[in-house]
Amino acid sequence: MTETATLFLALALIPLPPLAAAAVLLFMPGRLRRPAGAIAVVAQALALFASGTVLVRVVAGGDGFREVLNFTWFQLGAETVVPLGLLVDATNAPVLLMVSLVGLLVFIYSIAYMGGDPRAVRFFCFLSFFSAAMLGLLVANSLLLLFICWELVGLASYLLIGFWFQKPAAARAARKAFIVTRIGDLGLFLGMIWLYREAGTLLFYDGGAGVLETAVLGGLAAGAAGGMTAATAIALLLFIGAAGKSGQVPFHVWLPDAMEGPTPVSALIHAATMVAAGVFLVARAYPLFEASATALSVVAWVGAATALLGACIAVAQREIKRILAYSTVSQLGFMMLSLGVGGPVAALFHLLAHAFFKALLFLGAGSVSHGCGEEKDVLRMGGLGRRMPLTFACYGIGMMALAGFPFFFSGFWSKEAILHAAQAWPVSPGPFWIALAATFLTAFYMSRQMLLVFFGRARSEAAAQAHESPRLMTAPLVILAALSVLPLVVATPAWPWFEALVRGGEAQWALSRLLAPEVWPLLAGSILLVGAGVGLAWWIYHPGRREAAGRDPLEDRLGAGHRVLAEELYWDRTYDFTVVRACRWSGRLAAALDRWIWGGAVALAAALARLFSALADRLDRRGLNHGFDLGCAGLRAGGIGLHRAHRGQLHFLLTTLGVGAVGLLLLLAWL
Amino acid sequence: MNYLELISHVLPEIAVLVTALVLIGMGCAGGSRGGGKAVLAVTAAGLGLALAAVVFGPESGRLLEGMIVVDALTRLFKAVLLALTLGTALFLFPGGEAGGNEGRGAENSALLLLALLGLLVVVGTENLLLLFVGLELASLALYLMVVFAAPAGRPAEAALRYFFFGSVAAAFLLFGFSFIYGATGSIDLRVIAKVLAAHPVEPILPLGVGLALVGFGFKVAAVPFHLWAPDVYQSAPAPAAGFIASASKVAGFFIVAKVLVLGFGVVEGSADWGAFAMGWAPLVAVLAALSMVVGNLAALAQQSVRRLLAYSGIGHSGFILTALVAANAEAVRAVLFYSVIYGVASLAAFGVAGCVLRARGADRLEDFAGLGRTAPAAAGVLALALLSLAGLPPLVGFFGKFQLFAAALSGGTPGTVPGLLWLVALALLMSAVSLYYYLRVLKQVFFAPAPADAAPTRDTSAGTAVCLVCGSVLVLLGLFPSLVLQPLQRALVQLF
Amino acid sequence: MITLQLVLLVSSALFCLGLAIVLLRRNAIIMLIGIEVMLAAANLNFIAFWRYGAEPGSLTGVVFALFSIAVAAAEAAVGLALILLVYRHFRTIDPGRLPVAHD
Amino acid sequence: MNLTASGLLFFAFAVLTLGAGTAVALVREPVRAALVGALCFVGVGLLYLWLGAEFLGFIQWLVYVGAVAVLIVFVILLTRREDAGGETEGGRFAGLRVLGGLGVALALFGALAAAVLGSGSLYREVPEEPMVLEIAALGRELVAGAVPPLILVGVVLTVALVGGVTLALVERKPDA
Repeated sequence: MTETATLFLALALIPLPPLAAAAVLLFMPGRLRRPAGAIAVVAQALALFASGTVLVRVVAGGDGFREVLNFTWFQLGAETVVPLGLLVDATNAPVLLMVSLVGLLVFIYSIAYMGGDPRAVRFFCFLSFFSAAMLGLLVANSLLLLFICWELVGLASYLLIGFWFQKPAAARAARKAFIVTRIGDLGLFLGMIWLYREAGTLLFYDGGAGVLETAVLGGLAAGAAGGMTAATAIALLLFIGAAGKSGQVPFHVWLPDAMEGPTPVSALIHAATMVAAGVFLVARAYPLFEASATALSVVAWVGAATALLGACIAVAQREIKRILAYSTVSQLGFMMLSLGVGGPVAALFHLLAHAFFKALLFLGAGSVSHGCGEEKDVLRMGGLGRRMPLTFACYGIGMMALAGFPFFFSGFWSKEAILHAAQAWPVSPGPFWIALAATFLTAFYMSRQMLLVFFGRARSEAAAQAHESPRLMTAPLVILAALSVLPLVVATPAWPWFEALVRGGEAQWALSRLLAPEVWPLLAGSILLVGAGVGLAWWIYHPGRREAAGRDPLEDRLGAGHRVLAEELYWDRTYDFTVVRACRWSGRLAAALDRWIWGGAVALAAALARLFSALADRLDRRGLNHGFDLGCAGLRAGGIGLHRAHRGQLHFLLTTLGVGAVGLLLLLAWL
Repeated sequence: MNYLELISHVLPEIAVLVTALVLIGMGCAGGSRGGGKAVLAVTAAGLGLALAAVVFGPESGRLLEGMIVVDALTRLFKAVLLALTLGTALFLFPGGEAGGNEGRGAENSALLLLALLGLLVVVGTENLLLLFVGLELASLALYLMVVFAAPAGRPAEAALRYFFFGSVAAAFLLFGFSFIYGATGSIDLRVIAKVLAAHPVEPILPLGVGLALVGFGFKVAAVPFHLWAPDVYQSAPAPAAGFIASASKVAGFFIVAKVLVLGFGVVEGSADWGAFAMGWAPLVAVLAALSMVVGNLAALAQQSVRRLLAYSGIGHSGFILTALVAANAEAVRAVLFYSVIYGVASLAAFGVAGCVLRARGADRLEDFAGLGRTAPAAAGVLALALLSLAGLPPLVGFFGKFQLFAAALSGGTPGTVPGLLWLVALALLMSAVSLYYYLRVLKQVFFAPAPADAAPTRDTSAGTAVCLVCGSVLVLLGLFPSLVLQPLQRALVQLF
Repeated sequence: MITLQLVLLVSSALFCLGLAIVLLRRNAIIMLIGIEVMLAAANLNFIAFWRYGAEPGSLTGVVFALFSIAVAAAEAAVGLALILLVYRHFRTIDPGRLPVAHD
Repeated sequence: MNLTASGLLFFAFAVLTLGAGTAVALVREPVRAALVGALCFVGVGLLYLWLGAEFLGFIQWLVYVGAVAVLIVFVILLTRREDAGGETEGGRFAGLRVLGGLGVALALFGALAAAVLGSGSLYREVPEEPMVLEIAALGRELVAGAVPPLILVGVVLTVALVGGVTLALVERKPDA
């Protein structure tokens, strides 16, 4: 067997074991919980092994290594061939390893966390299914295959968020996540079809004919269509999909709600892997984005806005997982920002680093609430550092990595690289300053969380009686903590090994680069900012203070501003006033028209009203939180109005038919 | 002309007709009273014979100025229609009894076969006269089927509405045909195409096409000619509704695509944004847009699952017509492919709805609660069907939609904004809406607990078999779309 | 002196008259007459196009009209059967007085 | 423009047909409406005759006036017990309904007329040669070129028969 063949065998082996495990678990009786967990873990371990093999091969391959295996899905006639393909290069190999590794740890954690759930077998089935889809997404060399896996990832996420469907909030959150991300997927779908029209293929790399290769890209960037090039239009459409999956500002509303799912799900899907799929898509299709400066600017600004808004809102949240969720939103914003300003390597590295420490934080949060009786409000915790020392230590490492504590954490260096890229962006200094502000806020809200949870005195009964979690839960924490520290060595300015891997070239070890004039001021500045954030948090939340339980001292200091943040910028309220009203009124309008005006105009007007309200619904959903559900209700009410219009008498139906016929003929005459 | 040759080309139709006559005879003799099994056996045997006649019959032929056309495409679609009808019969005539109307099974099956005969004729002709008579045969049989199984009040009312709506639409169709005949001097689609290519077009031709579109719009339930559909789907007995939703609709799309593209490809016009030009394309584009919006939004408000399926079917008509606007070979392939898989998916969905209806006496959303536990096979197939309709990969509905929309965008010069982008964007938006109401059904099926006093929903063995076949078709075609696309492509190559 | 156009105008008027009957009358039987009038208008078109056509030797138009008369008769029979059925259940043939299907 | 006898005849037939049709829309009493409907069908038959399709004219009279109209009157008599007063012009929006129906019909006529008037080739006279529809030729056409529709129409009539008979049978078994 040749080396390439072995490589692709390994590549194919990555998503297959979890898929097989999911298929087996689907038909497994519900009482076999232990074997189910074992099957899932073994399958995931196989995937991890295969990923490791692939990564080793990529590293050994060196400079710009890329192997592509395309095969024909099917063929129609002589010329129409529908190909799919697998791909391995330095962009996806590290992510593959990360996904399968975090997946494995989360699977192990789940055995302890979900062991008592009567539907644990189903849970492992869904988890394996998710893992298979996510890994398939990563190895795809065809936008079509990527999209198929993309949708399956969405489906798996829906099933997992809504796993405890008895909780109405969980069911709602699941539906919201599915539908909001699918609206993003529409953009991706449309972009994909458009790309197909322009290029005639959806393969990324195909010996010079793929969509990411110069021949096609040149064509895309050339033609001007309605004020923008086809490359811009397609890249923006793809970005809508990426923004939906990665919770960027217009579409971020589903992510915090998704925390209704079981904690391992939050860690795996909504911190480490699925939400990174959008970032990965942009990184994967980066040549296409590079062909359009406009698209890159949009990516940068959306990323910057997301980074700042996510951090702002996280400051005033009380629920431990919700803080982390908004922090995820914010960090995803950092990654997008980095992609937009031309630092795809930094984005990719931040993606990897973030995956480890955010998974650690989520699992740690799960351990914390597990330890103190499913308490979730950080203001009702406190002093847990003594009672849960192992969790405390691991969580502290994760927090420092996220907050960007200097030198010994991967998060510090990845953020440093992003800031560096933003500073060098020639288009606008805006994103750079926004990123600095977000860095400060990140340090602040993470310190706040640490202080509230682990320091001071216990502020509730449950917190006072907290206990350390079982070994099976803490072991993954320790491993993840180690992983949050270790990768730092490969991506410092002193030894840019990772950049060399992705970009090609040789990494030279040179400590002196840290002191280069274009590096050290930023380094020092960001350390100062982090220090300021931590100091401010200490000043407000220092352990010695005595406050009533359940009250946030920040509330008194910020006054009205705090409420605005705590209410997630009042987006719900605004939403209620605008979209929901509009929906309700257009529904009423449709009903009134039905009642008072006779004739085919009814159906038409109602349809138009519905159309507008549906459009309004889509438009205003951007930036608006769980008013989404109200929006759905409004949509339904409008639908009822429309439906009434149809329940008319026979004569009404026949007249509508006549009106339709006349309308068609008049349209003909008008043309 | 040689009668023997003629007979050899219409053997499938003859098999269906003879079976129908045998069933009528059985009905007169009271044969169905003894047991519906005999009726079902005769029906299945007749359909099997017809299928064999399609497979082993002549491969091509064009007789009597296009009245009888046999080619790969018509054979493929005749086979599809026969298979869908067989599925309808097995699924929805459990034990041969149709909805409590004992003793009517034979006549009911006969009407089903006669409606099928009409559709077979429609599929296998390129002649407007035979097209009209075939459509009328199918329509009349369907009006009667709606009321036949249980001539109680509500189906009777629905049948009357269906009848009036259909008759007015048929009158429009005939009136349109008369103008087409007047403008071209022929009723043979091939000749019409030739005449149109050679002569300047006068206003009465688009007039005729526009009027005919009313009739076709009725057949495929496109807005604003759709108002009959929700009532009929809801009130008709399950076999009739299933047949109307699957086989009848497949034939409808087949004939719309064939007539418009084959006969009137020359006068297509343009529906590109900002560049509308006279022809049938802008008309179809408007029908498509209205159907998508109205169908999908109205489906949101439904409580009855069959009504919901009716509106979702209206929405799907919009999706399918979207691709038709592009009017090239790719578009026809996408339209035909999607109509087939739509037929399979809606047969499955209606089949399960029929099972629930029989067991629980109603088909509101609440009645589907807990189906996932009481009848897992039916629930699984319902999930596959609905998710396929929603276009979720890797089910075949996803690939079907990809093809539809890719075909719609395929026109125009590369590098410019595709002319039909507006329509496709609308379609995508509406397909996101559709996911919402499909999930509502599935939520009931899998996540709501079954009411304690509910009668258990049982699958009949034939029903389970059809379920499994439909489900595996949806999955298999999703993984290997070429199973249908390949023969379709080969058949279309002959046509274009 | 009677041009084809004039005949077509008459048939168009007849068609619209049929539609008006269907839309205006609330007696299902009279509505049925309206439908028959619409179909008759179409037949008139076929015959007119045949008569004024370029090649009167071809009988296409007449044959079409002949068949559509037969089909229309069958349609009328089915329609009347349905109307009788509805009458038996609801004691009315006014479609406006039928209970509309609710869900 | 000089009116010939033939032209006058056409106008007379057209006026008869359209007048009778209008009467159907206006006459309230169902039986009378049905009778003027029959008159309308007679007028259509006359127009067929005028166009030279005598055979079709006779068929029209046979089928419509002889069979369908009689059937219709019969059904009206069957169903008139409680509907004796004709249709009720009930409903709150009867006026609007009439207006809408008229509007649709008129608009449709406008569209049709515009298209017909806009088609230049329709300004043509009847071809000069006397036109006789040879029944023998029609018969040959039916057994040669039009066999499939002929048989299919037979099936259509069978469906109507089966439907009528079976629905009539229901009466013997009143539903519980």
